[in-house]
Amino acid sequence: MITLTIDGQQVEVEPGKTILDAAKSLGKVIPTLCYHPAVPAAGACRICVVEVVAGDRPGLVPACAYPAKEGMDIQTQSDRVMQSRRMTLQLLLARSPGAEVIQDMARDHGITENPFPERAKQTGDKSEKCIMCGLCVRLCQQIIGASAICFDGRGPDRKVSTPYNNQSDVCLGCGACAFVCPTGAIDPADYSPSPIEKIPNEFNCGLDSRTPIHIPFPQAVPNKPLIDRDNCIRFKTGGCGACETICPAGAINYDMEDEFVEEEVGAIIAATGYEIMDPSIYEEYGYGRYPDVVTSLEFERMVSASGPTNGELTRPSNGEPPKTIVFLQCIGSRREVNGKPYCSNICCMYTAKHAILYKHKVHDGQAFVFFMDVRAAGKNYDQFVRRVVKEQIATYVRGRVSKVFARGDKLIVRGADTLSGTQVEIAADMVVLAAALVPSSGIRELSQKLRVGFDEHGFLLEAHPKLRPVDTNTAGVFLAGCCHSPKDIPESVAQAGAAASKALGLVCHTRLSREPTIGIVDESSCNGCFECEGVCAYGAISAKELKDKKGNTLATVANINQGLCQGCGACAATCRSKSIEVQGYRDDQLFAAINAINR
Amino acid sequence: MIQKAKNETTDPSEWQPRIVAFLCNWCSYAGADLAGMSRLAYPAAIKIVRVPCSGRVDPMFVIKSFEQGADLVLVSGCHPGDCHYTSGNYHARRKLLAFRELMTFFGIDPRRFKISWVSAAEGAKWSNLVKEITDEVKALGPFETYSEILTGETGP
Amino acid sequence: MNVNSTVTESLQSAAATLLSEGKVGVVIGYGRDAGASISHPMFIRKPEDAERLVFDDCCFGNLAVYLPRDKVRSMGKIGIVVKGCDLRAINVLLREHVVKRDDLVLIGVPCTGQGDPLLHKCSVCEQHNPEGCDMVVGDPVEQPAIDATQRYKDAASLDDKSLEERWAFWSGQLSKCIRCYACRNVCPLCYCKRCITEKTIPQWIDTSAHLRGNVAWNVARAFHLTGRCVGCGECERACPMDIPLGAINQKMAQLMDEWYGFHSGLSPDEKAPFTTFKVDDPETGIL
Amino acid sequence: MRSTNVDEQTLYTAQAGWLKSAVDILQGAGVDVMAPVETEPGVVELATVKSSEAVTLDYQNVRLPLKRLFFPITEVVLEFKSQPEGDVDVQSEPLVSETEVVVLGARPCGVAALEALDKVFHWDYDDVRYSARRARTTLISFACTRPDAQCFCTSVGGSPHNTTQSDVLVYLEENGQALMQVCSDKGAKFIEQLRDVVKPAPAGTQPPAPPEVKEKFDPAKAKAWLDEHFESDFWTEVALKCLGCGACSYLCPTCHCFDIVDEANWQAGQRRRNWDCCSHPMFTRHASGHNPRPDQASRCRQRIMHKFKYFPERFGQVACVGCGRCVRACCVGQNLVSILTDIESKAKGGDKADVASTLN
Amino acid sequence: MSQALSTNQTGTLIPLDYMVLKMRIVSITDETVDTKTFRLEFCDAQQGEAFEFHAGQFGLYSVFGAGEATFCIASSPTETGYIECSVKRTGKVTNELHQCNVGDIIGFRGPYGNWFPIDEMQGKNLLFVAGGIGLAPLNSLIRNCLDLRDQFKDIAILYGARSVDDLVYKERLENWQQRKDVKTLYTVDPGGETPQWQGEVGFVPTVLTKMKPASQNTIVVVCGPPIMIKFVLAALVELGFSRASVYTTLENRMKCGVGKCGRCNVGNLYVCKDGPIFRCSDLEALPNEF
Ligand SMILES: Cc1cc2nc3c(=O)[nH]c(=O)nc-3n(C[C@H](O)[C@H](O)[C@H](O)COP(=O)(O)OP(=O)(O)OC[C@H]3O[C@@H](n4cnc5c(N)ncnc54)[C@H](O)[C@@H]3O)c2cc1C
Ligand SMILES: Cc1cc2nc3c(=O)[nH]c(=O)nc-3n(C[C@H](O)[C@H](O)[C@H](O)COP(=O)(O)OP(=O)(O)OC[C@H]3O[C@@H](n4cnc5c(N)ncnc54)[C@H](O)[C@@H]3O)c2cc1C
Ligand code: SF4
Ligand code: SF4
Ligand code: SF4
Ligand code: SF4
Ligand code: SF4
Ligand code: SF4
Repeated sequence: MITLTIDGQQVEVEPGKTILDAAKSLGKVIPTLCYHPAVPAAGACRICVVEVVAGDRPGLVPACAYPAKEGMDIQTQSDRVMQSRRMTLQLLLARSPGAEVIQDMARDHGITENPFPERAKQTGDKSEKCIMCGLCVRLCQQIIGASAICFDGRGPDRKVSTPYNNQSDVCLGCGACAFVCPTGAIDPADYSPSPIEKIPNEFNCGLDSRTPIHIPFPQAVPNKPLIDRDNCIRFKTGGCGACETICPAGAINYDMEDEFVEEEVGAIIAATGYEIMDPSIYEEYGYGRYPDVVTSLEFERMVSASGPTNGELTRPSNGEPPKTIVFLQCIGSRREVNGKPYCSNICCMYTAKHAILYKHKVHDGQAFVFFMDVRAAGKNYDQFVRRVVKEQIATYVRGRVSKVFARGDKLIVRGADTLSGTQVEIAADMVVLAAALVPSSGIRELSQKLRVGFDEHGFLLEAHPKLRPVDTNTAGVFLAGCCHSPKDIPESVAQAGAAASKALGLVCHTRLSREPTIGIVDESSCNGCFECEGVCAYGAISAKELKDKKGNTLATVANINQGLCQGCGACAATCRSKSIEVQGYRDDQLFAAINAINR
Repeated sequence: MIQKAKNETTDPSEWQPRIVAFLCNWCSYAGADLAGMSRLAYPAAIKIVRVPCSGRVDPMFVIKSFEQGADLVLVSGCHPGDCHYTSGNYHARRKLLAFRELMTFFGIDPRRFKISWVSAAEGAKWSNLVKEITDEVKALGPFETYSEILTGETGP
Repeated sequence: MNVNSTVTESLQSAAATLLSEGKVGVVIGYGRDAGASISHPMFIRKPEDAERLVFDDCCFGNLAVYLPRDKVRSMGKIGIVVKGCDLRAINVLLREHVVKRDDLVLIGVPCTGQGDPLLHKCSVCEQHNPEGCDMVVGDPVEQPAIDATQRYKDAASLDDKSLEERWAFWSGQLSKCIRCYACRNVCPLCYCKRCITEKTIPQWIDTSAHLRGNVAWNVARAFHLTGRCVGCGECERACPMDIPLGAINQKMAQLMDEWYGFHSGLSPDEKAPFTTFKVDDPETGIL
Repeated sequence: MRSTNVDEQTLYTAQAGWLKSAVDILQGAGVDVMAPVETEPGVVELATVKSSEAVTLDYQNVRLPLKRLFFPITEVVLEFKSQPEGDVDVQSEPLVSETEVVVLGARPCGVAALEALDKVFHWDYDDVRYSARRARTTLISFACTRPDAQCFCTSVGGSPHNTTQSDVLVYLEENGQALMQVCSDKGAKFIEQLRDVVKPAPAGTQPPAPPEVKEKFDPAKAKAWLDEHFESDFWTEVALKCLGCGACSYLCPTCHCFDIVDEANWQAGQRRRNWDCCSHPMFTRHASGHNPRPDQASRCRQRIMHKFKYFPERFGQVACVGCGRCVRACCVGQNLVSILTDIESKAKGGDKADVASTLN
Repeated sequence: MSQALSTNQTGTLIPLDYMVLKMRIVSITDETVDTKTFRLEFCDAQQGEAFEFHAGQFGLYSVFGAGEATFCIASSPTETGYIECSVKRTGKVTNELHQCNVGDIIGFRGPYGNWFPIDEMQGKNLLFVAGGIGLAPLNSLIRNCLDLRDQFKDIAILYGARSVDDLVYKERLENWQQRKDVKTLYTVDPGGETPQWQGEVGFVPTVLTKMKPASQNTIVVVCGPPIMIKFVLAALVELGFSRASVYTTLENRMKCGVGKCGRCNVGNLYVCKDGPIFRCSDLEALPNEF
């Protein structure tokens, strides 16, 4: 371990660490530009200089590249340091007048004027942002391994470019250069032969993008990053590995494979939730055509502090705050033709919530809500909606919107107010569509796997709507949340609790009891043809070997898992040798019933 | 000989057919129940055998019913897609339709064997259906083909 | 009788080799008794007996019927002489887990048809050359193009009749049935350990040979073979009362073909029509 | 051979057209006449006829054995019906009708088979239905003219001209005439009824020589081997190709095993007697699952043993008349004659030491 | 060959039309989970008076609509006015019979078959060995012999069952045990005993060997499952008994009961007529098909 002092504070670091590392571990901020933890430091921009007061070679050194040494005494804010930084900044300002970071930094360092005014003219050219730190070039060569970019030209003409200034065959279009560039001066689209595709951030409804390595969403469990192999350079070319270099915990392991985890379980709870339907099928609302028409879920993200705009509500078209907003309820819900005939249950409530959130963000904005009728059944729900109306947080208009179209930069929402019987037209900045809830995609496959039924809309079926709302007809499979029907969080949580306790009730016993309506195989006559297996909707039938005392297999016969069998009798009807009887509906019992008709 | 119980009154127009109906527990039986609860009258000629699922019905039940003197057999289950057991009625559909073709091929009148889908909510459909098929079988009259061979007197 | 001497010779040597190399414990093939009118099943267990195998145009039997038998299985791995059509029965047996492919050595025989005149199944046979066998003896034969409408002609000629005429026909035919169950025992697919006729609690089918019992039996038999019967024609050939059982099987095969595009026994991997379904299966005639 | 030693006194000649007259006369007398009828192409069965036109004389033998007339494929033995208060009415109706039956054109082998059946149905218990049917029936056999390759009556003590159990044996002649040999009182009565068309045969008349049926084995020699070989691999070999179907037994004129079953609905039913056969595995299976004849080998053995050893021991005759039906019926070519010739050559210690393999 | 015991071949023809006598169930006793004893009275009292049989004979009992089944008459010929049969539930008819109630009417045909050689047993020691439901036919004989106790010398009964629950006629077993003039030995298979069980534990043949019965002047009657009979016989031979002094009963399937249907045919014998009682020495001569 090496002990050194920074601004009077002692710190211990491992050998090989830089002064910057040491300062970081003390929580001290040393400004950097050309430094990126993933890229070997070059100390090129010299913004990170610190003063070595005592040590082998006192003087100014770049903190990012200078190794920490035993007994060093370092000042990060000394006059000498500040002077040097200011000088550096002034030079950078002159070199790269368009770089906002530099401007900001300069301002922070008390530089109010550009000392080299002749170069201060901004032309908007990207090269005016570049500070020639070469971080991108080092990254592309040393980390990505592509060497797609390099410095070209000399003196004032020096710039980052590709060999021969052409589009580069070797550029992967990964965008890492842009990612590390301290000034935003580089646009990989200039070099890449193929379009640079941003990776849409799923959690934010694709409203912003994310990196290949990312934490899926803020409350993810476990709250850990994952690598999206399809987009990761490491997996695409074998290069990069930046994340591994910087991960202090050494947690990155590229050899990890997706695993199929097989668990034997006593119960399964289906809680696969919902998606919202794509409202672009309704052309009249203009979703997909006008960027300012968004879905409720997108809106939810826009106003979220962890969202793409960090909670700032802006119009996607021009970044301005929407001064007039219109919420349309029942988009696709309660619509018999070309829609979902059911009520999505939660839209009334969240729209009211959205109106409030909107008012929080845009105090002087005006909100309108088009609704069919407000369904606010639930504890305190009606009061909540009434507050929104009463406090004029939003103007509720009862009626359907017939068309949304653009006029200038406004969206005209034309609809009917059925209460007053008038046509209304609102010029809005933003339109939010409360689209219908649908079961998550893949629900059919899932229902087949779990062997539970689904209704015509794909929501999983409960065993009984009143008496067994959490169970399914497949023993041991329970339902929670929106996979069963649209519902809000409290309802989902309540159902989840019920499902969990049902599941626990199952697994806490070593023996299960159930109604005796189950299939029983007559092993002496079963042929082992397994035609019955084919018709069992519950996968209750499997093979069983009958052995003699010596362990020789005498026959393979059907075996019915008594926990899974639901007693439908399809197997009994299919078995030719009549080797299955369903208790309670045995053949002789049914024959007796048939016999009785002759009375 | 194996006898048909005497239920024929002296007046042939009063002849009551015997109809055996295999109803799945969850849809058709509940539908018939609903018809009852809703006081929707339907002919009493129908004798219901409750089965868990239309998929439980082995086509040989139909033959058995004819052997016991049925003039018409009905199998009714949940509408496709609605099976309580997810797919029992799909299996039933394949088997029962093929069975009806087989009967027809032998010259056994297919009008004597009906298949229907009646849901738990379709009390009215049930009551109409029973009326219709009862009228139809009344028009057809007693199932001669089977009542002739019931005695077991024919043979090589 | 028309012995195909080239096939017979290669068959004999193939069987002898299999036996002497210990690859099989028995070869089931056809042999010929002096004065017999058909070539009958023969079980060869010693290489030197292989010379008694023949292949001619009277090899009617479907030898697959012996595969489920304990006695035969106890002889070891089974070599079995199969014509293209017999293979279909084996495919069904494989599908229904009655036999394992590893326990069989299939000795395929190209066949231009059996019987003089040709059996019906042979006149519409599209499997003159067996496929998927472990070995084929004899040269491939020419496969004539088949007129598919011929396939179901017996059923079709009855279908053309009125309901009453059909009942008159079938009640006449079925009242002949003496309930010997030869049709069942000869069928390679009627391998049930306990046939439905033997189930007494409850009694599914009256065992008496009166028309009531005979209709129930023949309906059950036909239905149990629907989607399974491979049309080998053995049941009809075995019936001592000459009941045209083939027409019934044809009718059901035709239905499976028309409704589900299904032909039984073409591969061991298919799913029997009654063990699967499609959501949009035909459903005309349901109220 | 029983038929060769003919007493001239019993011979009659019938003129052409006698068959028509016979049918008419018998009909007139209220007798049910059964005769060979071509029921479907190539198939001849005994059936009730109203006139001689329906009768065919062009047949080798009838498909179903004669036994069915006395011991039907299925017959009601009891009828029962529940009565109020839990009582049951049991009737042994319907008894056999008393109408006389004359069978014209049974084959001698089939008729001879009745000798064996008579013994079974009429030892210390007398099966009343069988006996009643036997009593009311007159059997007019037509001498066999067309034995085929499967026939072997001569090997089991019969002949194409066997008169055993026949009431009259008729030798048909080309020109429509016939020579008739009276074998019983019933036969004499028949001849008497036909007196207008039948005359005593001129002195010196001899029945024609029977067509040749090769003697293929000697049942006595076979029995000698059977006596010693209950346990033998031979049975396994014989049984290999046997499918265990009942075709051979059902068609056999001497096989007589039966089953008794009840068929009923909730209030009434019948007890029936149905043909059954020892090849079926369930035939002997016990409730415990134990089966005294557990495999096809023991069942095939039973069939041979019963016909050629047990029956002779118990009833003094072979239970086979050599009609060849079983051979014709078998779809896997199981051949009773080959089995017995093999047994015989084994008995002789012949070179067919490995008989087994010639059979399957 | 075999010296059949047939005692009823009278030479007179008895007409057979399969008619049954109607009998009413007057009591039902549960013996084990699957065995019940039925006491039956003739509906027609005159038939009852005329009815005679010998121990060891059987009848065909019918449940109308289900069919006929064979059971031996389990009561003693000395008891009149009724007969008893003990029936194990195994199939169609026995199943239906088990569902019958007191008062129901069933059909009966019989008695058929030969009987135990009770004349030959006079003045001899008797040893009865039974297993499981095999006590049913022996029950008739034992009751018969006990009713005529002074005609015989020592009487010993060895009875075994798989478990205590499988013992039939529990009350009667106790009665016999109380008697001074009968030696009784009851056993259950190892593992079948209960804590209260006072009797032996072990398989019947083993217990028999331990029991060391004297072979002189003794007639043995064995009834039970085929496997038990086989080993009991071996044990008896070991103990010096001659096979000719051992009798047993066979239970081949039968339908007619009178030597026609062919089912019970073993060699040239019919179990229904030449049996069901056989001398073990005679069985040796028969094909092993029982
Ligand atoms: C715009 C909007 C605003 C809302 N606001 C509110 C509100 O303010 N208050 C409120 O109470 N409710 C609100 N809701 C409703 C709320 O979102 C739902 O009630 C809740 O999310 C339902 O929870 P869930 O667990 O059923 O489903 P989800 O939250 O959808 O969770 C389902 C999970 O299952 C996963 N999954 C899907 N398929 C599979 C599969 N095959 N295998 C494994 N995992 C799978 C999904 O990825 C997802 O993580 C709002 C809904 C919307 C659309
Ligand atoms: C002489 C004799 C005395 C008998 N005494 C008794 C007795 O006292 N108590 C008793 O419980 N049983 C006795 N049995 C056995 C009894 O006859 C059968 O258990 C009974 O017939 C079965 O009839 P089921 O209709 O219930 O069976 P089924 O439904 O006909 O058959 C069920 C099973 O039983 C078999 N079976 C049918 N008949 C017989 C039979 N006769 N013997 C053995 N298995 C058969 C069948 O093959 C089948 O496997 C006796 C049998 C004989 C021959
Ligand atoms: S129970 Fe029936 S259908 Fe299932 S494997 Fe056994 S024989 Fe086949
Ligand atoms: S009864 Fe239905 S659920 Fe049970 S095993 Fe049979 S097919 Fe499966
Ligand atoms: S083979 Fe013919 S006679 Fe025999 S059971 Fe079958 S259909 Fe009937
Ligand atoms: S044709 Fe007959 S014997 Fe052949 S598979 Fe079909 S049903 Fe079986
Ligand atoms: S008819 Fe049906 S039950 Fe009988 S053996 Fe054939 S498949 Fe099995
Ligand atoms: S065993 Fe064969 S040849 Fe002999 S009588 Fe019977 S059917 Fe005819």
